[in-house]
Amino acid sequence: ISGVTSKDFVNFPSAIEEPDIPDPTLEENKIGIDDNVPLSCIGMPYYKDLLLSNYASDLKFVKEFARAPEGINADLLLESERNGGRFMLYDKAKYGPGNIVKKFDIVEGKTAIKNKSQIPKFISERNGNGAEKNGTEEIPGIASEIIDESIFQYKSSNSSVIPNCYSRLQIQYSRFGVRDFDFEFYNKTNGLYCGLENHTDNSYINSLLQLYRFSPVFYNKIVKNLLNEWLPCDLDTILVNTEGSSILTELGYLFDMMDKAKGNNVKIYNFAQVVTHNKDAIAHHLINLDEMNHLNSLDVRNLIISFNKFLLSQINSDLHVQSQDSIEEIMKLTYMVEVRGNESTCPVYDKSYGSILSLDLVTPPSNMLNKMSILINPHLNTTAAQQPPQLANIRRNVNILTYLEYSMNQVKLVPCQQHQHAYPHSLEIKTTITSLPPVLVLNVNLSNEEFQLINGFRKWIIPEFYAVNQKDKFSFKSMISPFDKANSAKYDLLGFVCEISHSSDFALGMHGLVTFVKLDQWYLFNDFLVMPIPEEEVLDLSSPWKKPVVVIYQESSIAQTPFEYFNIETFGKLPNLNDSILYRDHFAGTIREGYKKEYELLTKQEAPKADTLVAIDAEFVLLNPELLEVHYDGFKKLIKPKILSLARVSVLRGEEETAFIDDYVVHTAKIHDYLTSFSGIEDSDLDPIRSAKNLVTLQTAYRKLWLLLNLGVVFVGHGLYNDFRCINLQVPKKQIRDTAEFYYKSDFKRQLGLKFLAYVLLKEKVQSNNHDSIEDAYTALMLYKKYLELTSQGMFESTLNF
Amino acid sequence: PQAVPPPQSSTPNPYLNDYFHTPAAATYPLQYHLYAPQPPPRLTLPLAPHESNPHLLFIPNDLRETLHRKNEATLQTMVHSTLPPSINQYHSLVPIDRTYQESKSAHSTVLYKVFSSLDGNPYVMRKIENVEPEQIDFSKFKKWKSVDCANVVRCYDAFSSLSFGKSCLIAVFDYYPNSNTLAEHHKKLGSAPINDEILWGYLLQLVNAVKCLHEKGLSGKGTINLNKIIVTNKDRIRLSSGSISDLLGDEDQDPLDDIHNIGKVLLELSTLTLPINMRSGNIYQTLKSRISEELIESIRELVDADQTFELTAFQSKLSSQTFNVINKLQHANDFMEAQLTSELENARLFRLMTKINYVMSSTNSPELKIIKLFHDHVFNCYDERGKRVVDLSKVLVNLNKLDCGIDEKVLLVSNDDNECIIASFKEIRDIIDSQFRVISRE
Amino acid sequence: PQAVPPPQSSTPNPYLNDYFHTPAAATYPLQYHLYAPQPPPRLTLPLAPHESNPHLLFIPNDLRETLHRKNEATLQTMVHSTLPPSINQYHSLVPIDRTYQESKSAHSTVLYKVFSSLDGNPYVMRKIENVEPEQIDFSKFKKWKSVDCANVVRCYDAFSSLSFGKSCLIAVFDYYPNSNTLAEHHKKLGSAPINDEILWGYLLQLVNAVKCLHEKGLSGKGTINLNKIIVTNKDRIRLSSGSISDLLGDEDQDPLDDIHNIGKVLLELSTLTLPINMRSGNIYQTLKSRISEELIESIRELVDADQTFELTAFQSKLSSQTFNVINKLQHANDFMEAQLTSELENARLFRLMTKINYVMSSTNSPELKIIKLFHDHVFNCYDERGKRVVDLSKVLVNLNKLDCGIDEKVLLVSNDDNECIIASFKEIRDIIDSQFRVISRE
Repeated sequence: ISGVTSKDFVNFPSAIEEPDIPDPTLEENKIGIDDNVPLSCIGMPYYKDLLLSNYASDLKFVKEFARAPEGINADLLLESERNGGRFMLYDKAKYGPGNIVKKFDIVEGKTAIKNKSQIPKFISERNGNGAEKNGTEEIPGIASEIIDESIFQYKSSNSSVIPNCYSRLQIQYSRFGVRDFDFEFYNKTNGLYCGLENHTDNSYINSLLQLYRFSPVFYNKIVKNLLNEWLPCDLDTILVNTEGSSILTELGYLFDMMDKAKGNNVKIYNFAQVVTHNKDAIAHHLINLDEMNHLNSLDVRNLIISFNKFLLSQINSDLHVQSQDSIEEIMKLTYMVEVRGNESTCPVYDKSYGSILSLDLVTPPSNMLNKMSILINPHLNTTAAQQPPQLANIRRNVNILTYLEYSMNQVKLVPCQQHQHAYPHSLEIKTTITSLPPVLVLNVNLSNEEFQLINGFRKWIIPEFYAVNQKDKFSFKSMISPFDKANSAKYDLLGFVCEISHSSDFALGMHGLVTFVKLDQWYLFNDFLVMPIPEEEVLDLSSPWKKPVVVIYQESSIAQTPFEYFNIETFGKLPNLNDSILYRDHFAGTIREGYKKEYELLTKQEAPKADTLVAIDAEFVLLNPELLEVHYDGFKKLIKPKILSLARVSVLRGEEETAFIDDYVVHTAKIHDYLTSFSGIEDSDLDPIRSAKNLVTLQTAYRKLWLLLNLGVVFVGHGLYNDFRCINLQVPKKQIRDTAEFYYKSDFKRQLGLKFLAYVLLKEKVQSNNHDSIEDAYTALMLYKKYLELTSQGMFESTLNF
Repeated sequence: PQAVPPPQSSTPNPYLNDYFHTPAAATYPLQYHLYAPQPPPRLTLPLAPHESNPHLLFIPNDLRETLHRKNEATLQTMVHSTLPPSINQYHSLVPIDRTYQESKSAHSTVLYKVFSSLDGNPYVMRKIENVEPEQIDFSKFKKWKSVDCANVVRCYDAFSSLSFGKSCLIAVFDYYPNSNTLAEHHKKLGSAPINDEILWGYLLQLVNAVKCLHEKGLSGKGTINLNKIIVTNKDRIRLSSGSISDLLGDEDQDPLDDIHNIGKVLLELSTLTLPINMRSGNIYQTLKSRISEELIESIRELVDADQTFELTAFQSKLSSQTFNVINKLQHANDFMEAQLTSELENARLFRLMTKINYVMSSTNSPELKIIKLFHDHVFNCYDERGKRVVDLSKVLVNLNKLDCGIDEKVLLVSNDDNECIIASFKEIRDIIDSQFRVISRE
Repeated sequence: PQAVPPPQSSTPNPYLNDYFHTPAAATYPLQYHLYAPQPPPRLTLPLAPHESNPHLLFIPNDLRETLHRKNEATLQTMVHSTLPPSINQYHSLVPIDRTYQESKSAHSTVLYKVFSSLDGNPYVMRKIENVEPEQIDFSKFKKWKSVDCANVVRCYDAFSSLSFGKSCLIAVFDYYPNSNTLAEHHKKLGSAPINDEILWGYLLQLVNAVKCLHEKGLSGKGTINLNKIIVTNKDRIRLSSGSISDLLGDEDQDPLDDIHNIGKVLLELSTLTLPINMRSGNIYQTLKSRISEELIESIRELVDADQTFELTAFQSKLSSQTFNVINKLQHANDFMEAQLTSELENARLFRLMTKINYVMSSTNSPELKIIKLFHDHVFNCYDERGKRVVDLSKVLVNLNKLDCGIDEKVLLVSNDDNECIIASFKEIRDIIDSQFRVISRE
């Protein structure tokens, strides 16, 4: 018989006689918890009700494994390790209440940063008429979203939760390309101030740029330099500086574009490229091509501060070289260093002077913090006679001025090793800032722990202060008496770059940079999200995830200086304007023998002015292909768009229809694809040595367009949005006539090709092969003129429908 | 370690002996639907793929209920029985209701469920009345006993007995609780569906049975008909009472008859798919509207089999269907294994929770604190709006991780948010284990 | 001592209820949902891992341990991971150790266990490095996705990703915990036995796999080799990574190659039964000492298959072995189901304990007191000798009575013996139930 053999068995049970009284606790009746018996060895009594073990059938919950694991905050883990894994105090303010189950979001993508509130809208998905959206309305289609969960939320219910407005944003690319992305949705300035796109190389710079852009004296100095011409183009320069440009120049162009863009989004592409190729920037490790994905909190702050110093120093040297100017007069702090032995017999004494363009803040020692606090508010603790004042309470009154004062008067002791001496002693090194500039740039170069101190202060950044000059030494006060007024200067806070940490300080790739700027009111700039924000939120630094990094104060007297924006009416007549490049050749490298010149330079009689019509077309080569992720069901996700580079630009006179610009742009970097069948550009065309075309530096080509733009010229072309975007030029709508827009059938939702239009409307058989930008510009010009002709005859609509 | 805890573990069920089974058991049938009622699908809230509800986490109700009823059937006893208390080592006779019994032979058969005192397992005892010992032919019985076929009910024992008064033949088979015959399953109950897939399954199972028998030189004789083939599990049939015919010394039969009978069984079942008025005439033709031609052809071949028929050749033709069945069986196996895994885990987790509850009800000690915090972590959570969270999936997974003692760390925060500790599941489990040991040795 | 057979006694045990000697105890016998002896097949005691028993084909030697370990493998997490936290909807990547990886192709493959945030299920993610989006051919993937064969690991998703830095191809399959390749199973581990029956089982499973693939116009390509076929359950194999070859745009292959490869796999495995020094020369001859001639012939036919080879004809020849496998699969299913019959109460008990624990962790309130007293009664009581009572049967008795909410009363005494209250299980149950409702609907 096959069966389980049993160790013990009885024959069969006899009828049970009257049993002895069994002891309920007798061992043989007991079952151990882990004994190998089925749990159904004990039966159920008869039941006529629903069992208690039932749960409501409508009870539902998320499958636990569908949730991404939350992980434990790295700071807590570290603390636990230091503590030997024992019980520790829990900081509810920092980590949030315990035992909370977070709302479930389906995990998407590689970043674990919450992006539930970031719902990028596509213009193509807007309901029908592109209706107006007010600031915080519900997002259509997401009915359950309530107002304070929008992307513009700046205050959350819980101090440990970062408000949505600081989220790291992502541009999403629909099948219509980046133009379809609804940047407008994210700009709440009513078209006043522009946002900057991220997901480009070095986009971390955005934050600092927005800060400087709003300092009028800084802005004016930078853009003023654009009036000069600085177009290095000799071969040696080109090999290290392909663009033939400079940090100063590119910053100038960028500032100008940021003004012209009004509320539209701007790319920092050209500026970022020049940074990437700058050997000093490379040496200082300022190039970041992966959205700071591998940086922790301290790394991020160090990066932006290093860049700040690089930027100021580079701009200064560029100003010297290009226009014999400098930023020192607006930004320089002078200092004095005194070295003396602190022992009477030590003969060491030295005094030297120097200057810096930005000041690093240091944390004062704690006794000074206490002392300062009492001085700031001497009446704080007098009432509490019973209790001695708490150190914490005292400290809460400390603000940035204490740090500033200490940082400007530092004393360091180092061991003296200068000479043979009987007794070891120290050298006292005293560094004192002796003058303050109108634009005071402060680098908050503190460690993570030092920032924790700042979290405890009630109000660390203050909106204004007075710097009182006391005999080569400065003291800072929030208020002054009339007595001090004579030798004091009032400073107003312009704004600051702030680091936002979305996870523990040690986590990589979880930290972003935003900017707060005080204009007519305070604004937050988070890449392409720009919105007003109340001052009390700006200045609230009590949360550990918010760390100011670069702070700028300006002297009140110059803070209201008007911005010297370029405008069409006055540009052409500006006294220092050098627009000679429009009227001459300026080739990169050597003069090319026997090149075919397909254009004729402008003459002075032809000086472009407002409303002068020109036709333009550009060709591009592919520097970097787009980075895609593809899915088996056909879905494609664009991770990084392709990077095109201007290779050739042709501009035609509107009246005479002849070319006056036909520039090929020199390239020394590796080109991924010349796109010859589209661009007509051959391999050697852009090579500084081998090219047989009229090769110029990128800045040369750009400057010509920039001049035309500022002179008020009207550009005619086909599909100009993409062209100007790649060139990095912000052209106001009224200066564009785009034949692709005119000849647009909305029910096809598709733009019609140039060649097709030419064939149909102009009855021209265009050459079927390579593009030629002169020809294309010409064709666009013809189409435009045809358009004017048809509209004047009232026949445009009918022709289009045919 | 035991793979399967044998039913008669060394630890007896202490309460079985202490209760008596009143007629109450018979007069108050259990209302199974109260156990874990589930609303019908059309009234059930739809779930997103990432969501679950209490029913989905555990063994499906219908499977559980079926098995419950089988257990109940197995445990059924008769009180105040007039039957002999035992026959040889078989005791606790309970008649199995088989209303379909056709008494074709001269002998009437009665079926009982019995238990063996040798191994404590249930068996079916077939009693064929009015058989004298000398009439019994045991010559083929050992062969019958050795048939190990999933589609033939196995036999174990055969003897004559006087326990009922007059001499009768007793044969002992495996007991399949709550099984019924094909006739009952498809005809009388009326609801079990018949389609191509099921018929192919039956065909293959019957062929398998007959193959096994013929290999041993045995034949199915009268057992291949709708009243003798039993349905023991879902879509699973077996030949019952196979050895009886030989024991009773019935004439040998042409093995071909087995083949014909298979065909007839299938034909009869196929015919049930037709409305009553159409069940005559050229059946094969009419059936084309209900089942596949391939199946009809196979049935025909079986019914009309002659001397040229070769079982192996016939089997070969079914190869495509055969592999379908192999596929299905493997899938079914995987399904059962998954259910079993889940329920075995539930047992472990129940024991773990029992230990935790023992430990937590102890007087306070420092180790207790961490266990209480873990308990809060699992059972005392809130959502972001302050509402208490009831999440069975979270409980299951966390206790599972605790039971396995994985290295993953978990942050435990006290209720007042003042203190916290980071510990791995392994550490917490070790603490529970050691605390429990302390308690059990107290 | 008997586990199961209930006695015929009709005398109630007056001492059952600890505190009340009323006949009440007698009216609530705990006789429902008891486990019963398992239905057949009943097996001999489990074997050591390296032993093999033909009766146990497809049935693991140590079922509960195996299932528990599989569960544990699924729960594994990585503590300090440098891997991306998620890739599309798949998160919690844990590398699966597959030391056998042969990088024949230019691309190296890495395997991860992941969970899907869409449906909460575990999957295997195969990452093939250095594959650009344009190099991927998705044209056959939907077909691969639709393959529903018990011997082919199912695929669900395929896409390119940049999450690891450089572009790679990712394909998502079903996850079989603790599976290993045939190579690892039989060669490197060295312990898994090889014999006729196992080889026939493999052969049939591979033929089943190839049949399913060819029916869809797909072919196995490089997956039919010892390093790609995985053993997922006892004696159960599946083709893994089937769709990869097509995704990478590898050349189409003659379906006949699949046949050859099956033969080669079996030949290689058979050769392992020979001592190393005998593994060359006329293998087919030498193998006759180890495996049956029929098997050798079949292997040979596969290896030497030419254009005249017809899979269906070949399948037909295997019919005898096929039915053997069908037999064994049915046995295995019965066995699994039988195991399940003694685990039916686990889910209920787990749910009950969970509910009680949810209620217990609430903040204190007057109703709670009685629940705490009941909890103490079950988990925190002492015998007359002052020894803590730790007894699963007591727990189960009380929980079962509580679950049913019977009228039987129980005396609850507070720990300091100052207060006591008499309540029925029904009353206690109602309090717990309403308290839980408050919690879940807060």
